[in-house]
Amino acid sequence: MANPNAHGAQHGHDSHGGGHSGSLKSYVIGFVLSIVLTVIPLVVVMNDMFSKQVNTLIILVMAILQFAVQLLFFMHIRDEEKPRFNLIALIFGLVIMLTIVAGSIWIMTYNAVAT
Amino acid sequence: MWDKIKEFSSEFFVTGDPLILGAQVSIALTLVAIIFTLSYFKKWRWLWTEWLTSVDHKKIGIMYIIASILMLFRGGVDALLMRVQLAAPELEFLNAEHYNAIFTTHGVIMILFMAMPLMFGLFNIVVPLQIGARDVAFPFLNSLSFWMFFFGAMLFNVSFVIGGSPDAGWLAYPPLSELSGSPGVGQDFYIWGIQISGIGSLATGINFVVTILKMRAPGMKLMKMPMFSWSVLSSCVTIMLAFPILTVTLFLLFLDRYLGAHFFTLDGGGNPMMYLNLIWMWGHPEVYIVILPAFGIFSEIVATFAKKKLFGYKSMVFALMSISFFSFFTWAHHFFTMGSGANVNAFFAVTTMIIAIPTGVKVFNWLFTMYRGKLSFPTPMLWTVAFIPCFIVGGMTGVMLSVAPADFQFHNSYFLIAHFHQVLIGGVVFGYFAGLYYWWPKMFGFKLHEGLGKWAFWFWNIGFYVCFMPQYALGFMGMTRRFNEYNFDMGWQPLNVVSTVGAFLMGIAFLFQVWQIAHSIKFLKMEKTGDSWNGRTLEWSIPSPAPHYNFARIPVVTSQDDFWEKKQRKLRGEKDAPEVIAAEQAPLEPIHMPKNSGIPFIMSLSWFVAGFGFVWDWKWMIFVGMGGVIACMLARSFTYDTDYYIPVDEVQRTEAAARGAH
Amino acid sequence: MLATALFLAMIAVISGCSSEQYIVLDPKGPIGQQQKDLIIITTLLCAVIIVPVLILTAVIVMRYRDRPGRKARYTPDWEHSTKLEVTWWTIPIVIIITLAVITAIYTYKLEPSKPLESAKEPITIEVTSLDWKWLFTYPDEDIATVNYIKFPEDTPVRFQLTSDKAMNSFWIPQLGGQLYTMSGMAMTLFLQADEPGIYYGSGANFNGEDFAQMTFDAEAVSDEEYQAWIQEVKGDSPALTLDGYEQLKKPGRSDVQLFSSFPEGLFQYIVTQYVEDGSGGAHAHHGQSGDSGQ
Amino acid sequence: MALLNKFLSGGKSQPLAAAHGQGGGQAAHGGHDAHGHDHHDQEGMKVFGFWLFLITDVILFGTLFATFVVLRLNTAGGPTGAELIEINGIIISTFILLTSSFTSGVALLEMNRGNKKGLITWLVITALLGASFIYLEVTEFIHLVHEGATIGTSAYWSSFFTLVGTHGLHVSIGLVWMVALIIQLARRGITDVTKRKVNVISLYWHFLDVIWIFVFTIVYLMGVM
Ligand code: HEA
Ligand code: HEA
Ligand SMILES: [Cu+2]
Repeated sequence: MANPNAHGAQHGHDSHGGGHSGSLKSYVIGFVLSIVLTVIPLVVVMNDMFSKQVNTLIILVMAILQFAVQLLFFMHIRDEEKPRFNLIALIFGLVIMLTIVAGSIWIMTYNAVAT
Repeated sequence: MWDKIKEFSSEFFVTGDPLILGAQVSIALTLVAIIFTLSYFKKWRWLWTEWLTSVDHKKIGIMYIIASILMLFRGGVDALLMRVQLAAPELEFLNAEHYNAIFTTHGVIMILFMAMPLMFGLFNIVVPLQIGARDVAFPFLNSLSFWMFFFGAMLFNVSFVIGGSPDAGWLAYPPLSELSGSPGVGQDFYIWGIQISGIGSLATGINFVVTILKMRAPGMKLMKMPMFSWSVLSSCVTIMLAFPILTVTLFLLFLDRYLGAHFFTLDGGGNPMMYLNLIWMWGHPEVYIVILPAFGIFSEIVATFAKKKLFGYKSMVFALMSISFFSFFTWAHHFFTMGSGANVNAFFAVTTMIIAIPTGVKVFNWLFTMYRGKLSFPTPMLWTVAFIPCFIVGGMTGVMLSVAPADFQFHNSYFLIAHFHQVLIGGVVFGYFAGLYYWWPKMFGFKLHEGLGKWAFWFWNIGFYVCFMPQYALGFMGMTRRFNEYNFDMGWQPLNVVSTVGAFLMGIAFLFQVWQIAHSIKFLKMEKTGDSWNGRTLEWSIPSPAPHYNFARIPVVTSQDDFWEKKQRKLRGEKDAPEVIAAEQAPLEPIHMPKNSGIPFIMSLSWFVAGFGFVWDWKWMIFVGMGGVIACMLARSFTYDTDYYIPVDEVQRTEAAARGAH
Repeated sequence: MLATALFLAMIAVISGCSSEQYIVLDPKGPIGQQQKDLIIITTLLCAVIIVPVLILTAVIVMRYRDRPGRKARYTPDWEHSTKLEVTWWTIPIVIIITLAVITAIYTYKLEPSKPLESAKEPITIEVTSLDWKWLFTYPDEDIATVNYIKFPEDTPVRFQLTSDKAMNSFWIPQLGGQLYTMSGMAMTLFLQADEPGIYYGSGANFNGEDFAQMTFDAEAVSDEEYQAWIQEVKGDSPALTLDGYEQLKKPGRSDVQLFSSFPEGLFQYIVTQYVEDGSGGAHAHHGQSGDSGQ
Repeated sequence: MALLNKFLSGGKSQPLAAAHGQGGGQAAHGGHDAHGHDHHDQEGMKVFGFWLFLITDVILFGTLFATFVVLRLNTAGGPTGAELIEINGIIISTFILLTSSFTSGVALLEMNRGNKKGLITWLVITALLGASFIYLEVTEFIHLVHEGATIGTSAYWSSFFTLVGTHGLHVSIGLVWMVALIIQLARRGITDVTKRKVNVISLYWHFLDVIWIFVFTIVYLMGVM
């Protein structure tokens, strides 16, 4: 490797997966948001604010938003160049992951053991 | 003291059976022979530096292929033993215990230690050459994958002579596979053997996805990529998403057995059906993982030997990708009879059938590639042409199985056995054989003897139909799988005898292949050209066997079937595009290559040690093994000196030698 | 080609069907009958496309061989035809849609826990798969059998399935398809025999060493014979005690056995034996299959 | 030398590179000039490979979550989660991990500014936060075991310990790795290779944070609800 840094400077776009870019501002925003999104479900659950279903829904939505915050502000998924292989892979993975969870729940409701 | 040793060894070694004694003796003899030969010819060093530590994808590919052929032999012998027993159960050739162990190891070995490594072998040999790259994305990881597979497979195989083989079926349903049902260590060998090799497979999946997406030669857009590489991509994406499920499932079973957890146990609230659900979420995609590359191979071969462009390229790509996608939505068709209700069954029946559509499209596209082509029939093409009828009939019986209410009658019967052997042998084995014959000259620089190859081909084919067609009928006669003996009133024997005859025909076919290889080596005739079949894709543009660095200059690609088009242009006297010429005439440069490394071998060996320790619950051994693994990881992390350059003059010399043969 | 010929030969052998050995295709009950119909319909539907493809393969391979004096066309660069591709996306889609509709209809129709239409009240037989034998208990008649069942013809039989140990699958091919027997769960399977006869039954899911010994006879007889048999069993056979059950449970094969009675609630006990708080709400969790079993 | 070469040939193949940017690494650099920068591409490729590894980890955790959700009611008459879990400690752990995700981001910013000292400092802070998370988790587990909930207690606890423990194991591996990385940074400074390694570990760290959010929501919050 003759001169790695020179190359690094020349091709600033090599951050295919990841967190090269981003500014302090975006990190701080992300951090604040993630705190808020953690406090909301806590408050909701600790005070038993709504019915069980509504509570569950709220905390799940908060978790998903939290995930989005991490992706956008910390993992910089937006900054990826085309073709967005990272994003495509992520979406595909999430779809399969959801299938695993939802499919298991669906199938296994009919085959629960006596408890 | 002596008693203790005796007691231990009677548990440790499988004893008291002539079959196994024979195996132990022959394994010991083989080992001695290997060690002797290597020492006598002073080849230890060569073995270590040239092969065991190699990170060269071509060598790794060859090692995969050798291992898988050995495993084909082992799995095949298992099959023949089963067939003997089933032809004449009254002879009690195998007792129940042995029979159960043998179909279990047959299934595991054939799918995980034969089909998978054969597939990885072909990936390794072909993909970098086909996309114009110098190696895979992560050569070190690639070597690690191979050794993880290898030591995993060894750990599994060792159970035959040490401790006892697993005998709970190839997917080891609990509670049978729990401690309550299988108290022996066989099941632990199963878990660790598959787990270790599974991690290797997962890594290979990631490696090839990155290789294909990021390392194509300039100009090779995705939609110009050869179909085999596409099929590898779809297969590897499926591996990436399916294998973690296997890892977790086996891990949970391990926790049940080792730490007394209650995931799938009878008591403590465990639910064995959750295991079925999880294992098939991996198991179903797995069968498509192995068939998709075969589809890719057929696509390459059909186009080459029809001397015609692959018909419907875009449809083919779309079909591949949709098969890998849909393969994740069909798993419940393996347990329609679990009683999950009509909604579940109807949903999964329909998703299963959907796969017939893209698969059918592929079949039609192959047929129309041949249509108006100019077909010649060397062995690779023979296998391809034999594949089509075999596979579509197997696919059709698959669709019959997917009709959920009908599956209540087919499930676990020989109809099912016939279905999956038809797609696995007619699809996967025929496909990989086709690929092996096709790319053999690229690997070794010479073709395999055609005449003997044709004998093998016909024996395999006829043997296949004689063996498995009667099994459909046996299914309709109510014969269930995994029976080691049966009631003679049922009238199953005649067809079973026929089936066994067929199995032996396939055995003979295998012997022909061994002979074929030996013969071709003995009367070695090296090819003068790198382009053995008048090929269409980049791998044929370089010498055979490919030089260490593959491409002296990375080619620039302008079209699908780039090499073929180039040859056509030459015939027509046209000129290549300027960027192609520029790339070809650019001065040679030092080539950047990864250095060999012993870490993958040592790390996988450490996994083997740790796995063995877990199997016997020897804490010190687990400790040593895991320590080794961690040490290897850290050693790797601190290694910065991982690559080197091949100087220009060496490249020049190699090229001259290879091209000089023209 | 070879494959085609063999395949057709196979169909011929099977559809010849004069032989009674093809028990799946020789059903003696409504469920088995419908499943057979379904098998035939779906086979034909698939064959409609597969057989032409087989023929097409043979024709193309023969016609476009590269041989001296060949007249067939050669178009090396012809690689696409929208019309053709649309055709072969469409045909399979149409067939699969048809198949899917038929399958869905039959799936609901043949849902195993769905009671059969009949003028007669169903009888109940509780089935427990053990290592390596079948235990059948008749809750209404209070008798029990091992590896053998008898029941009246023309009467729906409600099988309640469970397992004490590894899972298995309960299958009497001539009456209808199988269903898993699973510990901690009670599944319901309705079957019926339309005529008297002795039907082969087996365990279809591997459960260990002597798995192959888990075959049994299922005999359908007239009402009178059935009643007489019950009385006979009640008269001459020993009783199955809880101890006796523990003995029976031990791994091993067994001959046919008959018992004049069995501990009350044995089946419920087997299903709920791992429930710690003992309230035994086993069935409540099993959705449709369990509910109909109450 | 290599650099010069690159400029010379780079000029020629520029339009080509633009035309098929999707060829990935090599294509974007005018191909045949391998010297020097396939090494460089290697780093980008490794980050991509690592990203794919994270996707496989998503599936891995998805499977564990599926198992947990399916088995969550199977306590076999033993203690339930709601009875034994002390949510306060968990809340603290959650905020610790959230903060560490942020600090690992700051470390990355320092690296991009070329500030080696800042980078190491923030990595150390991140590692300390991670270590305290693990400490709290271990204390929690010990507490649970004392209360009579082990991995062998019931299906519920088996899946609880496996899911939470697997996350903990990931964090622990991350810690060892981070320490190894800090040593390398101290020795070698910020190079292409160490840069990639920091990028990768910060991705990993954010990812573990995401997983934890779901553990927190599904195992703990929904458990005590
Ligand atoms: C390479 C391996 C492979 C492949 C490719 C397939 C392909 C298919 N399989 Fe198979 N299968 C196995 C390996 C494979 N299978 C194994 C190993 C098992 C058993 C494991 C065990 O239990 O141990 C199994 C079991 C199995 C079952 C479970 C049965 C049971 O346990 O009761 C089912 C049920 O739906 C099924 C269905 C299918 C279908 C619908 C396809 C389809 O993908 C087939 C599609 C192809 C075609 C249909 C042919 C070409 C198409 C046309 C020419 C177009 C037109 C056709 C129509 C419209 C019909 N398979
Ligand atoms: C890729 C996968 C693959 C392949 C290639 C095969 C190949 C073969 N299989 Fe296998 N099979 C499975 C995957 C596969 N199988 C699986 C997954 C199962 C389910 C396991 C389970 O239920 O758990 C199964 C189960 C299975 C059964 C059912 C057992 C049972 O349920 O009781 C049978 C029975 O006939 C069988 C037969 C065969 C035969 C005859 C071959 C032949 O093709 C083999 C060809 C033979 C050779 C290649 C032999 C080479 C050896 C020699 C030449 C030595 C010469 C020595 C002498 C002549 C003595 N297989
Ligand atoms: Cu399947």
